[in-house]
This record gives sequence, structure tokens and C-alpha cells, in this order.
Amino acid sequence: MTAARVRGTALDVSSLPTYGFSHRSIVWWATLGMIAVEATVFALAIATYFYLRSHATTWPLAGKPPDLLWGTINTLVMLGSLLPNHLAKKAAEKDNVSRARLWMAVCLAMGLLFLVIRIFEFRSLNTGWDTDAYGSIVWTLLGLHTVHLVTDFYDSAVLTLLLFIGPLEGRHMQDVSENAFYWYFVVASWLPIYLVIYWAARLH
Amino acid sequence: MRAAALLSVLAVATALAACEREARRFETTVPSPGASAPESPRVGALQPATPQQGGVKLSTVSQGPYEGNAFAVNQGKRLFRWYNCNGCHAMGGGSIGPALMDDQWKYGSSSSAIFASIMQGRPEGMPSFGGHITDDQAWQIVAYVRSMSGQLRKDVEPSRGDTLSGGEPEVARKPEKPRPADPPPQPPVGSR
Amino acid sequence: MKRQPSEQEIRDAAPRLRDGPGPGSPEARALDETWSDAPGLIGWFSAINHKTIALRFVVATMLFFGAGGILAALMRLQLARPGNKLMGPDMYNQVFTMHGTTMMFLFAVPVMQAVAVYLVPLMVGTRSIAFPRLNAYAFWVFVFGGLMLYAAFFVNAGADAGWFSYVPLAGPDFSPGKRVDFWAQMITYTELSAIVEAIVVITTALKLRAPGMTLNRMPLFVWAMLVTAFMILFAMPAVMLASTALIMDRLVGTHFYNPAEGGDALLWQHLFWFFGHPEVYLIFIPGLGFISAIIPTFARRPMFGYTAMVLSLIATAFLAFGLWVHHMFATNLPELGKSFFTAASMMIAIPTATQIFCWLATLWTGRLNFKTPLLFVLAFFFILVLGGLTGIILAAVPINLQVHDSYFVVAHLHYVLIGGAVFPLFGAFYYWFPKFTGRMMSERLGRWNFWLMFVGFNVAFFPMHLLGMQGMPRRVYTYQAESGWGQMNFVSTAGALVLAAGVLLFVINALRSWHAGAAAGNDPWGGGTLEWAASSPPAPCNFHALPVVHSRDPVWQPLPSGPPAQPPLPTHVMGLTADERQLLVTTVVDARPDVLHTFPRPSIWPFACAVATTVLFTASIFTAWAVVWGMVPVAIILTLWFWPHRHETARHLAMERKP
Amino acid sequence: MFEPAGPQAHLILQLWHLIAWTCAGVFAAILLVLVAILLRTPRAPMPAAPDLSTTDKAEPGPRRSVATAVVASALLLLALVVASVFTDRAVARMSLVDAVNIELTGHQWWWSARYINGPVSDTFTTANEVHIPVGRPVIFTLKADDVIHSIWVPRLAGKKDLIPGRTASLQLRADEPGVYQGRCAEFCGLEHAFMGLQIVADPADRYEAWAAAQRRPASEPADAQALRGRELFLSQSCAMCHAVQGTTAGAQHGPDLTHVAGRRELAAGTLPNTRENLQAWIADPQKHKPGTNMPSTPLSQADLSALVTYLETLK
Repeated sequence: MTAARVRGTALDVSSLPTYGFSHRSIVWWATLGMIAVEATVFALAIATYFYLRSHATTWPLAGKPPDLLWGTINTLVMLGSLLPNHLAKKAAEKDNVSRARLWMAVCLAMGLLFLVIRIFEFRSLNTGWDTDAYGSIVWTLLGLHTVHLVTDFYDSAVLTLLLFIGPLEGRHMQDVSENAFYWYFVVASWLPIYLVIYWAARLH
Repeated sequence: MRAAALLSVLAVATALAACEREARRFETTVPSPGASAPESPRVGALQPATPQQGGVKLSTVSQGPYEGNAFAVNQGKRLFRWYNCNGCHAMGGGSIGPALMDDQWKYGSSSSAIFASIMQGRPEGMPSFGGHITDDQAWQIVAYVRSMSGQLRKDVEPSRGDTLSGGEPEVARKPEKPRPADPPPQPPVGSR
Repeated sequence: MKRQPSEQEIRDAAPRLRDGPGPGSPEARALDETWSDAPGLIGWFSAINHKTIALRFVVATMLFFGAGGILAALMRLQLARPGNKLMGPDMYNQVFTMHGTTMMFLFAVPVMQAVAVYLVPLMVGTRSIAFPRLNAYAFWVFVFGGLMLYAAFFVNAGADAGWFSYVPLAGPDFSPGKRVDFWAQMITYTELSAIVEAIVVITTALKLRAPGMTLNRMPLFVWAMLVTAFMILFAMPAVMLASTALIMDRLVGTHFYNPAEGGDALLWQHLFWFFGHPEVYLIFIPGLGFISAIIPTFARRPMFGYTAMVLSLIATAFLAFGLWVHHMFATNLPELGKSFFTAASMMIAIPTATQIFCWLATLWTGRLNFKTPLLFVLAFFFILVLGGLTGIILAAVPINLQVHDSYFVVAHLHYVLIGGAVFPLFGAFYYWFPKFTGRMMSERLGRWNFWLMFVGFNVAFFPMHLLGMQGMPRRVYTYQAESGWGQMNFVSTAGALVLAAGVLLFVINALRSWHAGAAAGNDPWGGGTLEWAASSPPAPCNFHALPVVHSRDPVWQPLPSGPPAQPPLPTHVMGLTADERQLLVTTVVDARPDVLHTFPRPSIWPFACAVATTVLFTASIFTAWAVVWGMVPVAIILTLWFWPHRHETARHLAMERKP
Repeated sequence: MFEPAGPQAHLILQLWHLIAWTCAGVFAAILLVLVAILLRTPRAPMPAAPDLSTTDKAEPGPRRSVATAVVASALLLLALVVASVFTDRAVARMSLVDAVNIELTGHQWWWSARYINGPVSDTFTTANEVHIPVGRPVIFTLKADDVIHSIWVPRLAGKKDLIPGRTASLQLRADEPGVYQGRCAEFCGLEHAFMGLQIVADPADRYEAWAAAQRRPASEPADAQALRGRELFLSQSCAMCHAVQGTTAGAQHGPDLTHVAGRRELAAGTLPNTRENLQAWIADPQKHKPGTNMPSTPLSQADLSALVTYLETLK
């Protein structure tokens, strides 16, 4: 029985669960708050991109748009990472530690892959951050997203390490679930940024 | 105990350096380091405005007064623009005149040597600015010129201007180790 | 090494006591001990109890308020007569920039959050703020950010481009040195702190409310702080992006604001005011919350128009994001745009007016207990209303173009911010001081304090309206005798000194009363919200038994009106572990008991992490690489912060119930 | 702003009267209610039990009053919005027939004004003192050389920003002759306080005479002292930043001095233009305007006197 019961004039809550997934968890709400903040930053950065573009006669201001190859590959890799991410989340919510370990490890491997590809993405931007305002905003957009990749990669790595060696409790399954929730956001926020960086510079 | 003393000395030194870096000096009654010097002849054949007769006073000190002052260095950067130094030195990269952001110094890289180059002028086109700009302004320009090859502290050197980007801003450049210019004088194209 | 705790360890770690019995019981003593912060120096830096942190936070923000006030007094002295030589332009520019920056970023927003950190958990009937360690971290980051800004000021590197730091003046070409870098990085600190606090408050208000406190029973102050917190989430990112772009322009040579390379000076203004205007409201809305808490208590009746009040708060928050351009009317905008922003700027008066009318109705139909907190609230009606009306005048584009950037605006913004936030805040201090300290503040000094502040304020700022209309621009370090502004400036300075005397009297009153005030008891004013059910000052755990709520004013009305129900309705919660920091998580809308959450114990890691963050932020003013190497200690500390201890896991496993 | 001298300032003042008096009425009403509350509401002797009779009950009386007040304020606000929008349009729709075109550039901390009317040869430049003809509209094209400035002449019109990298325009008209004090309204650095601009509205004939005089290059100095002064001007640091048309001095970093002696003030409103002030200014500008970009020129007393004599001839 996991509900509160009335005993006399008291409400006995001792039988409630000690953790819960999704919106039942306070950590989920904190994650949602961070997502709101970061989504706003991304949205404003994209707005800045179009604001600067609206003042320019040519766009990119100088040079050519970014090369598509690496960015597109990375988009596919990131979309692909949603599967192990989803499976890790499901495993955690079913309290299946070994599967959670497995899929988190796969996620991490893919994370490493797109961090490496990200280096090539920077190189294929065809502009420098100090070349002109176009270069500045493109580097900032890609940089902002990279910061999210790096921090989330590090978070996931620590969590995975904990799954393998640490003292574990049920609540860590909640952490895995929330980590996956955040990962959805990092991937989802990439799609508009990808379109802006790689395609907005080509379409006129 | 000794460590604490050392730390506090370090802290005071940092604070003083910070104060100096940020100071805006408007009073102009401070005697110029060059005031008491004897007159030296002008070297440059040109002068930036109606020519003056007579020589110029050079510095008796080797270190300019503004090398730790970010505001003055930035003023120097503005004057460098205003007095059209770019016309020959092209943002420090050099064209008609030699490059100023490289490691080669035909007439010396010290503050006093640069001060002398500006005030006396130099053969092959460098005008003699002595008497046309104040010593104070000259020292500001000297400090800025030295920042172009990274000779000043990083926290003092200017960053990009609100102008067309002329490559890396001064503060981002690697400090060059000054040396005499390669003999024979190279054709003044490019740098390094 | 075996990391997972053994069965035996888990059995040994099982909790012994569960809460429920009231004060005096062993369970209550265990609770007090569990929720206390550790003694000693390390314990002091490890403290995470929300009341401890909140009081430190309030004191810190009030110290910054004092510093900002001294700067204001210096400015007023400089302007007391034409051609004064107390300060030159260089010093004056630093002083006015530091004043604005301090008041906006180091006082007005954080002090409201600090009070919220104290009161929100008490008002919603729980034992802690959500994420107490994160809360402590936010506090330390804030303190270090403020100290860094002032340390810079004392070595002549005080920001000098205005609290709004317009580019290109604040850009690399026109603000050499590190002054503006310190300013921009201070934004990062306070930003981080404010966002963390906002998340903490949102989670507390939505998930930690006492059972039965449905959303439409939540106290209006908590509503105000919830709305404020949401505004912070969406407003602060704009200034974060703007200041990051500024610091990158200055340090690594990006071209966001360089028109020669495709950048734009107005980009800064758009981003800054997209934050800056909501900023005004996120200073002002907590003030409204204070008033909504004070008025019912001193009118001896529940608030009239609760629903209208809540909807007004939400409407204000939405509209606040739609009028940033009214700070930029002079920048050559299309006419249609200007009309839109005029309309939006005027319409935001409607929700505020609605609240004012509801308060007046509450006062009209109540019986007044005339004490100092109420005096400050009544002053609000005078000052804020005047400020709001000059705001309406300013919203009209043609008039705005006349008085924009003149002393008229200085007068307006001080009427709004001091009337809308500082007077209610001082009222709030008088109101809750007994709760914070267990002692009453002196009424006699309180009245002197009030009248000095009220008279001083109006004498100081009313003449500025006229100065502005006569053509005196803002941010000038001096003016000429021929302008004829001397007399009114002199009067204004005199008023400012009276105002300062009033604030000083407050400090004296607070310090005296803290030691020697009359004992307060739990509920000296007869308030209706839950904080008055706790002892004064509250026990470390706030409530020995968490309340169950059946009305909007649970202290006034512990059970629903009408005949007693059969079986009797529950009045309190039992069954939480007393020797762990366990608390009850409820559902968002209906506040039904849902999950038990166990909070961590006090820890030095938040403080350590704040130190590492400070190193990272401050060093990055001097080298961009600090962003990279500075992350290493931060990451290590965060990992240690997160990593569970085996004994801790054992205790958690002993209590664990899977969902 | 209370003594309008142009059509726009007039319109703004009218709007001001409308809005300010409406607001004053609202303010008075709220204060009245507050006073009434203080007078009529009973005091609660403490400890007084709260009055809970209104819980879960509608209060039709107060509700009606509050609703009425909210609707009334919304209607008032709507009226003010309409008035504001129409005034704004009227201000912007001023007739521009036969306008004078002036390009006004803001610098740290002074103004340069280029009159661009008629053929290119008629273009001339002046600084810090702008003459306009009474009754004719003026179109200022606004630019900034360094940071953002803002032009504000309260008796003529509202303000407009001068933003680097952008061009804006401000139209105004003076209907009475006179000297209208203007200034920079946007914080622009150290000497923001001393960035004055005088708009001098002259009757048509005087304006034309003034403009014709401005178009002429500087006249040849008549006496030896002035001649010596000119030589100093051209060979010392003055010529590095200032221009005097008709001489070799053509730099644009400081105010154009071709007709400096005809102006009322020095250094953008810092000092009245007298011989003593001019001399004191050149000897030590930083004393009068700390931070200004003009350095103090080391000159002997005799040289300084000669230089000032020369500048005094530049009428």
C-alpha cells in the first residue's frame, strides 16, 4: 500500500514511496527549470542570428556557408543516440540496473563520437569567431550547444561510473531517468541550431 | 608567517598594478620625462603639418610612463588612427613603413627609442612629429606601438576596435622577442 | 573494496523515530537535531538550513544596499551645487554605475529571493527549501560575485559605463582596462545565483506544499515569488547572452556589437531591455507579495479578491515581456512598433490597478490594527501610485522623447522601485522580524524610521521630476550654475540625507531589537498564514508535525467552516523519519501526498564549489583559457558533491520504498 | 519643455497637459479613498479575532466597486493610448517643404554640423552651434562617430539617438527666434555633462547672411600678431586635429574652427566664448573639461596670446 492514510487527526505518510519518476520527482522539476533557461538562451541566440542577418546585405558576410558533411553526420549520430537513451530510461524505470548500465554505456560511446565529430564541425564553419559578426554568432551557437554536449557527457559519465562501481540505491534509477530526459533536450535543441547554422546560411 | 607576508606583498602589488592599469590621468601639469633633455636634430625630412624649425627634445628615461596603463594605451591606439599612422604602417602590419607587430626593430624597440623615432622622424619617409604632438600623446602612442607586438602586460593591451577587423586584436597576439632588423633592410612588404 | 552496503549495514542504519508527536517529545528533539547545522567553523561554511542561509543572504544584500546607499549619498553631495568638485567625471561615472549595479543586481532582486528562501518553506508548511545545498551554493556565488565587483571598485576598476552598459561605450574600444569586464562577469555570478534560486523556489512552491494546500489556497506571497521565479527563468537568459557577447567582444575579439563588421549597437539594447524591463517587475512583484501578506493581517480579514490578485500577478508577468522597447523610443523605431509598445506599457497598469483596488477594498471592509508594517504599506499607495502614473506619462512616445534620459526618469524609477519594493520590504522586515528573531522591533523607533524615510524620500525625489522637465539629463557629474538647477538639486540632496537617516534608524532599531526587543511569541500580529504556526524563531525543522491545510488562512481557519466532519479531518502529518532529513512531496495542483524525499546533510561542497566557480569566473576576465582549466576543479567538486557515501546509501536503502 | 518654441514641442506639451492632469485626477481619487479608509475604518484592538465572515462568500459591494474602478482605469488608459498615438503621428507628419538639411554628427564630446543644401560648393561645416531659419523645417541627419549620443533640445522637440553604424533623422521647426539650449542626453562617457549644443533660430535674412558668411573660408589675418598666431596654429599641434578652411589645416578630429570667433560658447558649452576663456582653455583644457581629447599645448605666454588673437579673427 503506497498511499497516505488518516489515523485519528493525523495523516500517516510513512508508507509512501521514497522516490518517483518524471513529474513526481523534485529533481525532474529542477531539470525542467534548467531546460527552460537553456531553451531561452538558445532561442535568443537564434533570434540574434536572424537579427544580425536582417541587417546584412549578404549572408554570410564574407566567405561561404559551413560545409554540410560533418554537421549532418553529427545530427544523424545524435538522433541515433536517442534509442539507447530511451532504452536506458525505460530500463531505469523498470529498476533493471544491468540494462541501464548497458544502454548508458552505449550512450556514452555515442557521446564521445559526436564530441569528436564536433571538432570537425568547428573546422567546417568556414569562418572564425573574430572574422565578423556572422562568424561570432555561428561560433557562439555551436559553442553554446557544445558546452551542453560536454557537460551532459560528463554528467552521464559520472552516472554510468556510479552504476558500475558506486553504492547504488533506487533513487539512482531516478537519476538515470532524469539524465535521459535532459539528453532528449540536448538533442532536440540541436535540430533548430543545426538548421540555423547549416541551412539558414544557404537559403535566401 | 613568511608565506602570509609574501602573499600580502603580492596582493598589494597586484592591487597597485590594477590601480595603475585603470587610472585615467587628465592633469597635464606632470612634467614630461623628456622635458629636461637637450635638443636633438630632426631626422625625418617630413613633418605632419607646417614644418617647424629647430630640433626636438628626446627622452632621458628608457621606460615610458604609460606602459602599465590601459587607458593611455587605448588613447595611443586612437591617436595612431587619428594621426594616420595606418597610412604607412597599415594596422601595424606595415606597407610603406615597416611592420610594427613583428619582432624586427630597425631603430630599437625600447620606449625611448620609439619615442625618438616618432619625434625625430626617420629617413625614408617617417615624418618628425616633435612639436606637432605633445610629449604626453607621443608617450601614449609609444605604449600602443609596443602593445602591437605584445610587449606590454596582457591586461593592459587593447582589444579589438570598433573598426574593420585588422586581424587579431593586440591582446591576442603572441609576444614577439624584439631583435634588430635583418640586414640588409628588407623590402617593406608583409611582416615576419 | 566493497562499495555496496551489506545487509547488516542497512539494518543498522534503519531509522528509529518517526515524526508526528508535537514539541517536547523525543521525536521532536530528534527532528531538531536532524535539521540543525553543524557547529564550528567548518559547520558554519557547511550550513544549508534554509533559514540560516536566508538570514545570511538578507544581511549580505542589506550590506550591499548600504554600500549602494553610500554611493547614492556621494552622488547627491556632488550634485548639491553646480560645478562641485567633490568628484571628477571618472570617479562619478564609477560611483553612479556601481550604485545602479549594486541596487539592481546585488540588492533588489536577491533580497527578495533571500526573504523568499526564508518564508516560502514556512508558508507552504514544509521543513526545507527544495535543494538546500544548491541554495547554499547560490548564496555563496552571489556573495563572491558582489565582493569581486567591490574589490575591483576599490582598486580603481569599478565599472563606469552605467548599470545598462550600452555598447559601444562599454565595448573594447571605448572602455579599455578591465572595468566593464568585472561588470559583465558580475552579471554571470548574480545570474547564476538568481536562476538557481528561482528553480529552488519554483520547486518548493509546486512540490513541497503541505497536504491540502491546493494551488488556489497558496498564500499570495508565495504566488508572487512563484511568478517572480518564472520571470527570472525567461528574463535572465537575455542578459546572460548579452553580457557573454559583450565579454567576448572585449576579450576574444568577436564582433557582435561592432557595426564595421556586421554587428549592431542596438542588439545590446534589445537583449538588455528584454531582460531589463521584466527585471523591474521581478523587483516589484515580490513587493506586491509583501503587501498582500501584510494587509490581511492588519485589516483583520482575509484578502478580498484572491483569484483576481493571482490572475493580476500572472498577467503582469506576461505583459512585462512585451514592453522592453519603451526604453528605446529614441532609437528611430517604426511608428507601428512604437504604438504597440505604448499600448502594452499602459495596459500593464491594469493588473496593478486591479491589485491596488483589491487592497483598498480589503482595507475598507476590515478593521485596522495600526502598526509600523501597515504604515509602510500605506506609503506604498502614495509613492508607488505616483511612480506608476509617471510611468503612464512615460509610456506616451512623444512625452517619453522629451523626458527620456532626464531626471524625470530618475524620479520615476525611484518612485516605482523604492515605493514598490523598498517600502514594502521595510514593512516586511517590521512584520516578519519577530518571526526571524523571536523579538519585536520597537514601534516608537519604527514610526520615526517610517516618517524620516517617507519625508526624506519625497523631498529627495519629487524635485527630480521638475529638474527633468527643465532639461537636466541623467548621468551628468555636474552642471553649470547658469542652468538654474542648483536650488532644486540642493533640496534633493537634503532629502536624500534625511532618507539616509531613516535607513540608519532602521539599522539601529534592528540591531537593538535583535538583542533587547520584547519577546514576540509565535504569532504577535495574529497572522493567518502558516509561518505564524511555527515558533519564533522557527525550530530547525520549522514544524515538528507538518500541518494539513483546509483553507487559505490555515492559522485563522485550521478546519473548514461548518459542523465538524465525521470521521474528523486530519490536522497534521505523521510518519516522516525523524532522524533523517525526510520531507513530503505532494502533487502540483491538489497537494496530495505523493512521495517522500530525503535531503542530504550539510556539506562543505557547496561552499567549495562556489570558491571554484569564483576562480573560474574571475580568472576568465584575464584569460579566456580560464573557462577551460577553471572547469576542472568545478567538475571535480561537483562529482564529489554528487557521489554518495556508502553509509548514506545504507541509510537510504533502509528507508527505501520503491514506487 | 514648458516653453515650447516649435510645433512639435507645442503638441507634446498639449499631450503632457492631458495625460498629467488625468493622472493627477486618478492620484487624487486614490488618495481620497485612502484618507476615507483611514477616517472611517474602525480600529482593531489587539488581540482581535480575524473577521472570517467573508470566507467562501461573494462580497457584491466591494466587487462592484473594484470592477467599476478597473473598467474605468482601462477606459482611461485606452483614451490616453489613442491621444498618445495621434500626437505621435502629428509630430512625425510635420510638413517638410523647403527644409534645411543638416548632417549632425556626435563625437566624444562635441557636435559637428554639416549644412548640405544646394550645390556641393555651398556645403559648409560648423560645430556645437547650429543656426536655423525661423519658420522653416529642419531635417537633421544624425550620425555618431564613436559611441551613442542623443540630441535633445527641450524647447523644440523630443530627443533622438545618434548611433554608430546607423543613420537616423530628426525634424524640427522653430517658430520664434532665439537661442535654444540643447545637449547630449545619452550617457557617452567622461564628459557627457559638457556636451552642449546651441540651436540658434534666426529670422530668414539673418540666417542667410550667417550661412553666406559660414561658406566663406577664413579671412587673411590683418596684423602681424594674428599672422604669427596663424603660423603657430599651423605648425603646432592645433592643426593635427582642427580645420580652418582656407588654410592647410584640414583635420576633422576636433571642431572646425573656420568661424570659431562667431560662436557663443567654447568646447560644447563648457565656457562662454571670451578671449580670456579661450586662452585659459587652450592652456589647460583638462582643467575645464577633464577627459576631453584636446591636450594642453605647451606655449609661451606671447605665443598663446598671438594664437588667441588669430582665433579671434575667425569670425
